Amino acid sequence: MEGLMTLWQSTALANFQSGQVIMMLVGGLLLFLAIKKGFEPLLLLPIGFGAILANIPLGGFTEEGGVLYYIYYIGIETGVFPLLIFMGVGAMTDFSALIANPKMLLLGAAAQFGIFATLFGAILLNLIPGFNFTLQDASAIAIIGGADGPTAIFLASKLAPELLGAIAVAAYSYMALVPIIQPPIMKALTTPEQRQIKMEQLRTVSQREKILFPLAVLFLTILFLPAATPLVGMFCLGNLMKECGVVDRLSKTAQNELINIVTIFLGLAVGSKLNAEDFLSVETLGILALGAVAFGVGTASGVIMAKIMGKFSSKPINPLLGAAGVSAVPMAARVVNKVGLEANPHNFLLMHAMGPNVAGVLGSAVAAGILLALVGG
Amino acid sequence: MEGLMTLWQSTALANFQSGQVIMMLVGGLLLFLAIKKGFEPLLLLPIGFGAILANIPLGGFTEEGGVLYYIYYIGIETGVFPLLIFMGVGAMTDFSALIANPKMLLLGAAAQFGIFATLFGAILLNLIPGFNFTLQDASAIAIIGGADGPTAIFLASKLAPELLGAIAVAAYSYMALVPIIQPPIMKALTTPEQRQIKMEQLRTVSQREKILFPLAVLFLTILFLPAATPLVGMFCLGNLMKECGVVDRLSKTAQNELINIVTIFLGLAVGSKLNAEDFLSVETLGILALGAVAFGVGTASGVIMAKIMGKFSSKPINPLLGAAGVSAVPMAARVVNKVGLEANPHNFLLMHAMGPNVAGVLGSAVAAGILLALVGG
Amino acid sequence: MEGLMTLWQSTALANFQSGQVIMMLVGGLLLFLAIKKGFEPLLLLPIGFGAILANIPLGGFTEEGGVLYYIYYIGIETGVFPLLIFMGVGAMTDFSALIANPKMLLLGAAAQFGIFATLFGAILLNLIPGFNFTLQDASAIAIIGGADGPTAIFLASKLAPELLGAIAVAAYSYMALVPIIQPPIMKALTTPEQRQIKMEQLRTVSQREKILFPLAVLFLTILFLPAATPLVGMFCLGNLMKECGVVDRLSKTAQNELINIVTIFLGLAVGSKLNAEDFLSVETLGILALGAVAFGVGTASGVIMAKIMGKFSSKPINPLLGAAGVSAVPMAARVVNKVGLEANPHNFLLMHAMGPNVAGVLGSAVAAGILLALVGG
Amino acid sequence: MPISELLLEAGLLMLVGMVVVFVFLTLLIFATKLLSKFAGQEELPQTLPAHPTSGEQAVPEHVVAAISAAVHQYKKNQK
Amino acid sequence: MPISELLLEAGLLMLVGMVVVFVFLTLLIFATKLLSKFAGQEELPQTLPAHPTSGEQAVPEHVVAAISAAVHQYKKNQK
Amino acid sequence: MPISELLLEAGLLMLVGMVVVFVFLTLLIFATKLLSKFAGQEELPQTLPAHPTSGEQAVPEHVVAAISAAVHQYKKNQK
Ligand code: NA
Ligand code: NA
Ligand code: NA
Repeated sequence: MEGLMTLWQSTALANFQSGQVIMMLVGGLLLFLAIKKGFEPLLLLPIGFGAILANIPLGGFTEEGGVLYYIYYIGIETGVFPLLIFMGVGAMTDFSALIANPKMLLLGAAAQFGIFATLFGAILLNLIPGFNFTLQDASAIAIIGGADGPTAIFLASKLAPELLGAIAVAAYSYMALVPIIQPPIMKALTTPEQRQIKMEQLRTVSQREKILFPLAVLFLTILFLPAATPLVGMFCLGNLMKECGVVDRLSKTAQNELINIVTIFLGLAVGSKLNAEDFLSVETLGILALGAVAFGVGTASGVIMAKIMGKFSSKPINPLLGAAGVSAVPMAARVVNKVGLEANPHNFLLMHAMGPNVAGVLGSAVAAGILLALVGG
Repeated sequence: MEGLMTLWQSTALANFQSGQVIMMLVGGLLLFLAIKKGFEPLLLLPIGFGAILANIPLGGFTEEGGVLYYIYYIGIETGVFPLLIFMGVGAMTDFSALIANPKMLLLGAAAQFGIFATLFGAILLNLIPGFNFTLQDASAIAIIGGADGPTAIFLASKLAPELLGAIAVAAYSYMALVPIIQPPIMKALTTPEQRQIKMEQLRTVSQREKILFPLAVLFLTILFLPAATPLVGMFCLGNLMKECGVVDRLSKTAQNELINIVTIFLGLAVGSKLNAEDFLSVETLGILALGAVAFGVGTASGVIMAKIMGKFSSKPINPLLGAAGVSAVPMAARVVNKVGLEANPHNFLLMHAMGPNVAGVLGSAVAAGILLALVGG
Repeated sequence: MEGLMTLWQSTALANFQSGQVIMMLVGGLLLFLAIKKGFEPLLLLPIGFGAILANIPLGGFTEEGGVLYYIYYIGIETGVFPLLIFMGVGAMTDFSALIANPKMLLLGAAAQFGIFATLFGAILLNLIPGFNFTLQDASAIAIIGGADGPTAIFLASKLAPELLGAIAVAAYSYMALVPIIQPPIMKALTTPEQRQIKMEQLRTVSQREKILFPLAVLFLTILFLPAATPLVGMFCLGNLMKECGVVDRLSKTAQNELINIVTIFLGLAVGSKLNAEDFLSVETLGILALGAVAFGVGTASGVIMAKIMGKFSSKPINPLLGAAGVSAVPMAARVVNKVGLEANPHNFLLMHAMGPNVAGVLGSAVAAGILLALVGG
Repeated sequence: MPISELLLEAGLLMLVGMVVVFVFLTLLIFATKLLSKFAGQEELPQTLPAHPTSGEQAVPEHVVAAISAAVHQYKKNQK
Repeated sequence: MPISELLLEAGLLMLVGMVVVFVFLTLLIFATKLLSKFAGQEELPQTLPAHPTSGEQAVPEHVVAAISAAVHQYKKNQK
Repeated sequence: MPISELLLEAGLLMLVGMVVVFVFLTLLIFATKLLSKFAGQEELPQTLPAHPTSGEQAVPEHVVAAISAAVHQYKKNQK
């Protein structure tokens, strides 16, 4: 019966550590949120599943030779997967609304205060015993406020790989929670009259403008913020492929099969970083708390900026639009639309909110570049 | 005319070894079987082509720097390709019939006797001079009886890489031969009356059951057989993606483009292992013989198990269903249906045979896990 | 304000080198040609974009850890990407016209004189001070005359990696310029009467012929030119998958998603080799000049061969067909058709030109094999 | 290893293997039955209508456009 | 690093970061306006008709064939 | 290598290269003709009808469904 003994020794039952059990439950929770609650299922399902696989005793998924090890090593450590996702997102993004009303970029800028305030907050947390965030850690955590998954994963993989799992989970979870987090803040900072403000209709934008816009973004990034060029560059490549109209087959592949394949792998690889050692610590609680702060502050600063702009602008600006500046495309824009409709059932803000929404994507990529340049060295 | 001399020296004609010629003929035979006879063409065509390429004198395909070398090294040695195929197969598998009638799992279990009997048989072959199979070799050969290509390739790559080519070829060839191998055995073990037994109609299965089933499979595998989790885990991930309904774009990519891409590469990489040194040996003949035994024994033990179950069951069980337990989805289920129709032209067994059929997939993945755990160390 | 200083130091403005600026302009020019002029946009757009990214000061795209570094290292240095493209091209190629009229292979052979004459020309250029091409360099440059992108990239990556960028750019640019380069040469070498010659209608070709043709090509290549088997082998694999009719899902993936994904990466990786050091040299001017010569000589020798064949043939041969022998599928065949229609508005040569056109693909793969065998060692 | 020992090992493997396969899949039978007890049937009316329309991209507009063009072309070709 | 210094650094990062984000995106506003001035509107009539037909594979023949078959099948199913 | 020698080499390469290209493709002409002799024509009637329906997924049901929906939508839009 030596064989049976060997077999028993090779079962998980004989080898489970409590941390692994808890992490599997976390993975299960993510699956539940993804499937039952519809929380960013495209990412949270593979992440949750990856977390379960990674914590199987003797499973060996994350050791050299394990499939998750290879996927992480090839795709995340090199930064390739988040960049490919970003290229695909670029190929899905329509900048028309922003080109028609470029001032909306200021809302995308203001909402990034969520990032930098959170950075400060993370360092402040060090006052509480048990927290010991470096500037790198704090920066990686703060980027949750960018409300942009691949940006967060890219930055975390460069600045704080051991926090990557918690940061990615927080980022995607809060993005899914945008319809719950944002409305109270939006309503608290605006009056019903302000929420009813109607915007002027957006002009149509020429194809040439749409082609040149990503190149202009890239050009400015190259000049002033080379550290942001991996993210912004791949994003602009995707957008250029979409808009130029001559490489449709590449653009469609980037938006579909390629991003799907990479999403499966990216999710699994992120999940593989959800190990008890790194995740089951008070720091994770801190990250979750800071993530909520980041989204809240970002939303608030966007709305306040919109109110300020409204004062100085000749054309009316609905302050709700500011909330879309956090990005979380297209969820935040939809939330703006919904809250707007509650105030005035005939006031459709969706198209107007797409401007600050995509501006927020650029804004957080820029912020990521700044953090890489200043604390990444 | 030095150039012409160099060129002549660089032709295959001046460098052919007889083994290479024979292996090319083997490759050509596989192409013939795939294209003209329809033997599992999706795999045997790239395998056959890979075999031809791998045996080109001075072609350098399988040496460092050669394209087949890289594909094998990246995809098979790491185990990634078979696992991705398994994920895609999971995303194509419908467990409804099995969930509606879970007792069919016993048929999937019984058919695995084909594996373990073959293991014993492989060791027995050592009595014949010229055969010298280790337990690892025997296990890798035996898995042919699992009638599941990616499982066989995965296990062979871990336990007996030098036999990988022969094992994969045998596995896919016999899977294609299921309509020829199984019927005589099925008829020999059953009476016409038994073959006419009608099954009760299967109940419909709820989406929630279909979502929870792969998780339950994974859960049990984690608890009792972690060594099987790479295979079972990726399979369940694919199935969960399919059934959960919230990540359709990932599921479709896993079932189509991703599995297609990996299939091309997997086939070429397997073909690259068809070199004269490893393949042209008496051991290959032994593997082919053992593979036939494995399919036959698996089919027979499935049918016998179904007869035993029929005796103890309150509901009627057609013993033909047992033959579907070897997996070879959906070929074996179709064979069951066909043989059943011969006995009674109004008795459609296809849906009922899908239960043991997918049970066989789980059964052979479990068997592979057992072998990895017991002889893989 | 140390932070601002760090940030300034990390801007491109503080670090630009003139070479990088020029290379970015080159990249911009390629984008312009791709988007506005429709020059082979599928390749030139990613190449141009890659060139811009690769030349960002402090961008780090081409250093270890940069995304373009990985893509180049994995896809081009191994030769895998051009071979996968070639497989996809094979899966898109229809040899019917060539099988129906195999003599057209002679036109595909004659047009390869463009390659070998250019090789001689490149060595001749060494007489001019500043040029210092080795036989390897000259061979890699000469292959531009093959009018076949992946072949050129594959050969250049093996023989002269530092010239890869310039060679790929020249190859694709001249392929796009085929409608401008070829007609004057074609008209100069033919009389209006010759251009009006009508061809006999092509017979239909059986599926079995189409299946066996790629195998015959592979067989001859194996026998006589193993050095060409990577290119020819992958091409024939693609074509076999297309024609055999039993692996349609693999063939479609090879023609679409796989080739699209690889094209994006291949383009970026080629672009990453467009650095000032290698590109901004008198040699690049030489390469551009030699590329034009290659296309011109190839076209001329094809046309002349067609005239010679016409003299000895019982059936009439329109000499314009010779121009299609350079490959550049299907552009060159269309040019033949167009020039033919100018002479006789009722004479459609397109189908007839497809024969020499695909023959040219084989011809240049064969020529690449010869060069690899003779100067590659 | 002498062949007799190998045979013994193989026999043991056969025994242990089949036992474990059966035990494991029997456990799975019970798990599945348990599952069906708690998760079966009840939510059918709720999911059935949800499913066909759930698709993230039921029929995107550009597909409609492409198809309408194609249908148009097809009708033209038919004439 | 003592926490006070970290806090100072973080505060500076916040300041510098927000300034740079605003400066950068403000520059982008001007760039976009410039862009619209030179590239906006004019070529609309020219591109609009070009777009739907520009596709490398507007509606390839085999798609038309597949769709015509599908439409046929659909009509049959409707009956 | 002195340039004269390089030129000689290049000339030889040109000669050998063109000879081999022509020999190779001429062999292929014969091979193709041989092929057509043995494999040509005969099985046409057998394959022609097989081909259009051979596809593993001629027109899958969900495509029909999607297209029927799209056609419906298209017709509605037309009104
Ligand atoms: Na953002
Ligand atoms: Na099986
Ligand atoms: Na060519």
